[in-house]
Amino acid sequence: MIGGLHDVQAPAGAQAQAIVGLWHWLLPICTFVFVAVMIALGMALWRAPRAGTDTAPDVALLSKREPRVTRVVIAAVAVSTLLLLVLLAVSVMTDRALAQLPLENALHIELTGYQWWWEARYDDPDPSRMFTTANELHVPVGRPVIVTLVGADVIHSFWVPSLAGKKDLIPGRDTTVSFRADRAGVYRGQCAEFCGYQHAKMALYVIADPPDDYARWAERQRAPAAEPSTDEARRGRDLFLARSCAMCHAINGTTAQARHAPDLTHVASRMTIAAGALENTPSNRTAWILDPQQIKPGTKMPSENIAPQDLAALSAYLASLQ
Amino acid sequence: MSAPEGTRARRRRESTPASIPAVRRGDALDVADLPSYGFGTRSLMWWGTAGMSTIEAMGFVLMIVVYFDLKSRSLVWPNEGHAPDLFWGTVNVALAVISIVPNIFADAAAKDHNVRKVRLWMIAFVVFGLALLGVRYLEFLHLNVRWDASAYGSAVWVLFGLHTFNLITNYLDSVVVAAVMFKEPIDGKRLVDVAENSGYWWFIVLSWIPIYAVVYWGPRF
Amino acid sequence: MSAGSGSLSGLGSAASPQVLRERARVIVGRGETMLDGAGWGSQAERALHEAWRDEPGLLGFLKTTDHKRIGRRFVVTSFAFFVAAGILAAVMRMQLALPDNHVVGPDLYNQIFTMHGTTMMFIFAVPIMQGMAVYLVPLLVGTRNTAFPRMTACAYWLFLFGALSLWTGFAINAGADAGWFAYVPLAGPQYGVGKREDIWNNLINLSEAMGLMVAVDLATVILKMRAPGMSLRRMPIFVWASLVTSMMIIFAMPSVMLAANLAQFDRTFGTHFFNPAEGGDVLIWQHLFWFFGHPEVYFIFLPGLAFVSSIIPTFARRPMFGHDAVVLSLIATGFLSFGLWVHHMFATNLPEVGKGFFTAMSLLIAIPTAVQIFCWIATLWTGRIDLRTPLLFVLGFFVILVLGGLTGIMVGSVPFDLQVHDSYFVVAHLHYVLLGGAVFPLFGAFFYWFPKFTGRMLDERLGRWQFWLFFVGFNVAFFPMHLLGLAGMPRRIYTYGAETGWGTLNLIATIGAGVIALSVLLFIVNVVRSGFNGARAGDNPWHASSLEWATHSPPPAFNFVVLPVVASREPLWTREADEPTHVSGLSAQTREGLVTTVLDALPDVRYSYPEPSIWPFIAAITVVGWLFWSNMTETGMFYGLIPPAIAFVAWYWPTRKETVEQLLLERKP
Amino acid sequence: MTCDRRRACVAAAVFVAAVAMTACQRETRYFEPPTKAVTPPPVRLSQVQPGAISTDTSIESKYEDTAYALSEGKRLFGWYNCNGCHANGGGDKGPALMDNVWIYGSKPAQIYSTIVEGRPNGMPSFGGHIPENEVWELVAYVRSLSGLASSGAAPNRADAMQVKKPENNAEEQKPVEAAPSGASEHP
Repeated sequence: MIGGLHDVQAPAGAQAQAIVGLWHWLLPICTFVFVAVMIALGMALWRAPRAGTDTAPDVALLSKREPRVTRVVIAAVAVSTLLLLVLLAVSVMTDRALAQLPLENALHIELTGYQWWWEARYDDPDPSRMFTTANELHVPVGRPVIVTLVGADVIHSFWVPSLAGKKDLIPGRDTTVSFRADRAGVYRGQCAEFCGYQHAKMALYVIADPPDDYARWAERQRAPAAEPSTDEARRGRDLFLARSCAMCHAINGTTAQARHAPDLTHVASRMTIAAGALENTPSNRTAWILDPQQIKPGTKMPSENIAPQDLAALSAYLASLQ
Repeated sequence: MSAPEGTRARRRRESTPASIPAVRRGDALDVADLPSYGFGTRSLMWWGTAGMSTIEAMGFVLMIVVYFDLKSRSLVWPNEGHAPDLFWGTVNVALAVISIVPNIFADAAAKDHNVRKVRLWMIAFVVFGLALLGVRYLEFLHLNVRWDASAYGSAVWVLFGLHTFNLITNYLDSVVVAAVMFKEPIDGKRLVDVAENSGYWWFIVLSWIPIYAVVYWGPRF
Repeated sequence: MSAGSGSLSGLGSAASPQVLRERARVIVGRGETMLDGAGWGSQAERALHEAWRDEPGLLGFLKTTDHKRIGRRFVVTSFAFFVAAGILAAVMRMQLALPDNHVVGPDLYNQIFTMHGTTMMFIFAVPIMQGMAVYLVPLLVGTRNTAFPRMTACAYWLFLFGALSLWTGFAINAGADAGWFAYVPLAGPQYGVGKREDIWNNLINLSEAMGLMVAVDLATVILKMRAPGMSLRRMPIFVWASLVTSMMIIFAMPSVMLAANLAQFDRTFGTHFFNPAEGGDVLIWQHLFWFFGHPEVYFIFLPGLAFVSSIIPTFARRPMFGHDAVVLSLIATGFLSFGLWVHHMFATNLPEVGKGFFTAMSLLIAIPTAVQIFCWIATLWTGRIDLRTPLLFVLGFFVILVLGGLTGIMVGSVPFDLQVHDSYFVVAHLHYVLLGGAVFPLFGAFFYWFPKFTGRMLDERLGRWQFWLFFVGFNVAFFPMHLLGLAGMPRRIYTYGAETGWGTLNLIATIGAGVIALSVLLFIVNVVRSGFNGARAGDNPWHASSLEWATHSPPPAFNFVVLPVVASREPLWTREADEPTHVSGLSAQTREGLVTTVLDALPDVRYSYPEPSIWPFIAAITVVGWLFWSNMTETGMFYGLIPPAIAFVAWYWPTRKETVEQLLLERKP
Repeated sequence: MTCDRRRACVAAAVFVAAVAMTACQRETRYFEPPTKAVTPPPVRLSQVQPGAISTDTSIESKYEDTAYALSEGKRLFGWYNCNGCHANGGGDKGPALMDNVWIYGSKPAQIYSTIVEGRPNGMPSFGGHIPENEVWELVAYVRSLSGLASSGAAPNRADAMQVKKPENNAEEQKPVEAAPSGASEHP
């Protein structure tokens, strides 16, 4: 199965690195406080004399001042307050560092969250070079990326732990999140705001490529779908356009232009299908087409009665969409 | 007995807590002489009414905050529908302020234990309240927006509806309290209920003024 | 008869002098031997039993205004729902034990985690804490009943019908499925399909109405009906915590009621509060919900602290160290909890500077709790320890709460919260502070006050077994979730792929959950067994110092034959030489109590409690009927109000018998 | 358990059973495995029939009062561009669906065959282009536009511009069977 780094403590981007830096302040200080309080409690229990329920209560203390214990408690509170101020300072510094990520010549992506998949549109000053893909983002290593988050139906949350903190996609309130991948690799992310039946299987992959690999990938994504070479694939394409696939999916270079579901122009080049639910292999593709409800119950893709040979033709066509 | 107390001194004595102290007898504290009912903060009903008023006030304040949050998010406000006509709203504010008068007298009469005057002023208030409700119905007709037209319409109707709900429940409360004043025999606790009910009416009127300002003048600024 | 009965001008002629004289012979005026002032076993006690008795059978059960019966009812019902929600948690753990598991599908899983959250927060935590307060506060302040017992009785029925309707919805596949926070638009008109969210909104209205009614009742009894001599500085800490909790409820719960009603208007009448296309704003829901949400978790947590502050002095055999510091910390927590709700919304697009303010507030609120923890440790340090089960649970509370509080501080910082918000790190944090901060002290409180509730001791050995199972099971179940959260596992997912590597930690968590279930089962066995043949507990088995231990176990309907007079902060431990000990002069024939002044509790007015009545029960039914009818149609919203109006008027309508009885005891202020 | 406590539990159980009866069917949710095609009754293009007029409209739609299916129908009404011609039920190039005039019949089976077979003057034939269960969901939604589906399950307002009253409080329009106008231009 596809791995993909998915760990807050294994940062591969500038933002996640800053937050791990903060974590390296939070963990030791809080652990120290925890241990100190537990030791104090342990000593209090260990040295206090035992008593039964009928032991006379120490009522004289009602009027006594107990100055020594008061001083110790005040000192403990003062130390706690000091530590809290330290944590506050570190947190605010990290926040500033996150906000000051250098953003010149950033890559602009508009990410739209739908019920249970991601649509990514790579913006470009020249509209003809813009292209749309789904569930997988390729980003150049070292170059900052500004993702505009657009909520389309319910609230989702874009979160790739190894790259940056999460940000919600809220209908009616567009927002942006910026990050930079410092190391090449595959980073897995998942929707982090409960959004319905398939919230659990709404993953996305961010693949950080060296800049020239990224350029080659982007160029290929801009190209329309290649003309199918074998006649089985050609029959598959006709079936795709004739049956209910074209009612929702789009493939550039064909008459299928509906945008209700992921863009399949280069579906075979992606690592996974169904928003990270299945690895992108021919057998998984046919299983998904035959009965998506069994794999992702409640998904908007209907299950279809397809004869086996039609399914094989369709699968051959999809395999050709590199 | 010293010279008969003036009504003002008596009223102050009656509303100061623990005005009749408990008497120490051996290791017991004899409370047999204490009064069996008290006005103002001496009565539990005052604290119950204060609690309910605080809850409703929080509801109004939060609804007004929601109104202005919606207003701040839209370029033109009202984003659909028109501002309500000022006439009936302003008339109702005047009526509301006037409606405090019978309550003040009913409250004073209750504190004087004068059942006849209490009945008189409660009837006056119940009748006057009908006019208030009638004008409130007319205000609803002149809101100039449907509740499902836009966020503005929804906010206006809910803000208006919340207060109207309180207005009606408290008016019915006053009607019941007035009716009970005619049911013989009358004990002191009912006079306390009259006093608390008029106190609650103060809250209804005072909470109406900011809501009136928001509903009627909000879209005009 | 010098009772100032006839001097009321305008007294109606209907109550003819013969009627009054005849009634006077029965009702005690001044100078009769029946005045209470005598001890247990006296004629006054028998008269009080007669005056405060409830009718037998179901009618008595429905009509009762005895704060103990109502409080116990709250506790038993909410604990039953705690067990039900716990079973749902077990099902969730079984589904998450293995990757790509098929125990439950996504639709059922979403309903289960929503029901688990909603039941635990709205139907278990708040009602059980308020139930304990309704039971204990009148006893602790030394009075006979809460101020508005009929309102609290009605509150229970509203709560019961709300909870039953939510769980009935769940039984017919219409359980809420948008989370216990029901964010719009998922819970909105378009994506919240069917009647699921309508039933959820109704539950919010009913459970918050209950919370508010009980809060007003508790605040009034604490401020106005304390035993003479119990000035504010002599009030027990549990009573202080109940007062602060009630005030927080009064200011916080209207926010979620308003939010639920706005959402319900959006769903039923088509208003546009949360519809971005028509000018609405989706975040209004989150603001309104979390403005209530954070005080909510604090008025679950403060009673937990109150239980700890009641248990530690008794088992350290000394008064609480820094009593005033602890009380001021409770008040500070109460105020500060209203200033940090946006830390639930750090991942939204609110301005960053604002979030910084809420980080500061989130860290600041840790200080009052720290003060209390240091005062408890100081009390244990300088006391003599009697390590019984209640104190054992308090020690478990220390370990788990301090850890939960520290993860709370971590989650309070914006950048770190962006990484772990809505992940299992937060699930671990909330369970550490809620189970650690509230459920551990609650079990301690059960062991501590069970003798007072039932007159029998809970079994110590079973108690220790339950504690260790709960403590170990809890840590095994929830500590791995910190690591899962850091490994990127989001909240509320019904399954996960094997490639994520979350399998092993989830399996460990499931085993821990099983152990917790075992400990709760052990507790139920303990309660059932000890309820029938546990060791007999006298009036004060723990030799504690507060007033509830001054009366029988279980206390009679009128609590005290003679209302106590308090002269110090630890009434049962200290005996002031020349101070009065009890109140006399209250009638033993009618249900009479004493209203005292707010600051110094000087006796002020003799208050006669309302008689038991069926109307609170009927009013609750009509209100629930109105709510469900207003879901269906707009007309239901208006015509549905008529039955409740009739019920409430009938509730208030004074009966002739009550009025005559009042008249006889009446004295003008 | 004292006797009045037991009686209270019995009362609670009765309450639960009572509420359970009212709304169970309307909340079931079908995550469909592929369903086999249902042969719809033929639409007779000629008024003349041997023997008595037979109107075989026996096939009942199982989605009529299931809230989930109706909301899916509303989504598909937008996705498959039905509102392109029918607007939001008010009618545009295509006839209005909110009123009580039904040219080709208001029974679920008749609407099903209208969608699958298409109709003269512009109604496209969606047969084979839309899966089976989705056609039935569209049928249920179309009927809810004129209040024929159960109002308890009909969808609430959409998170979009308010164009009409939401289906759950659409007044029920008693359907009037307008005879097919055959080749002539429909009104």
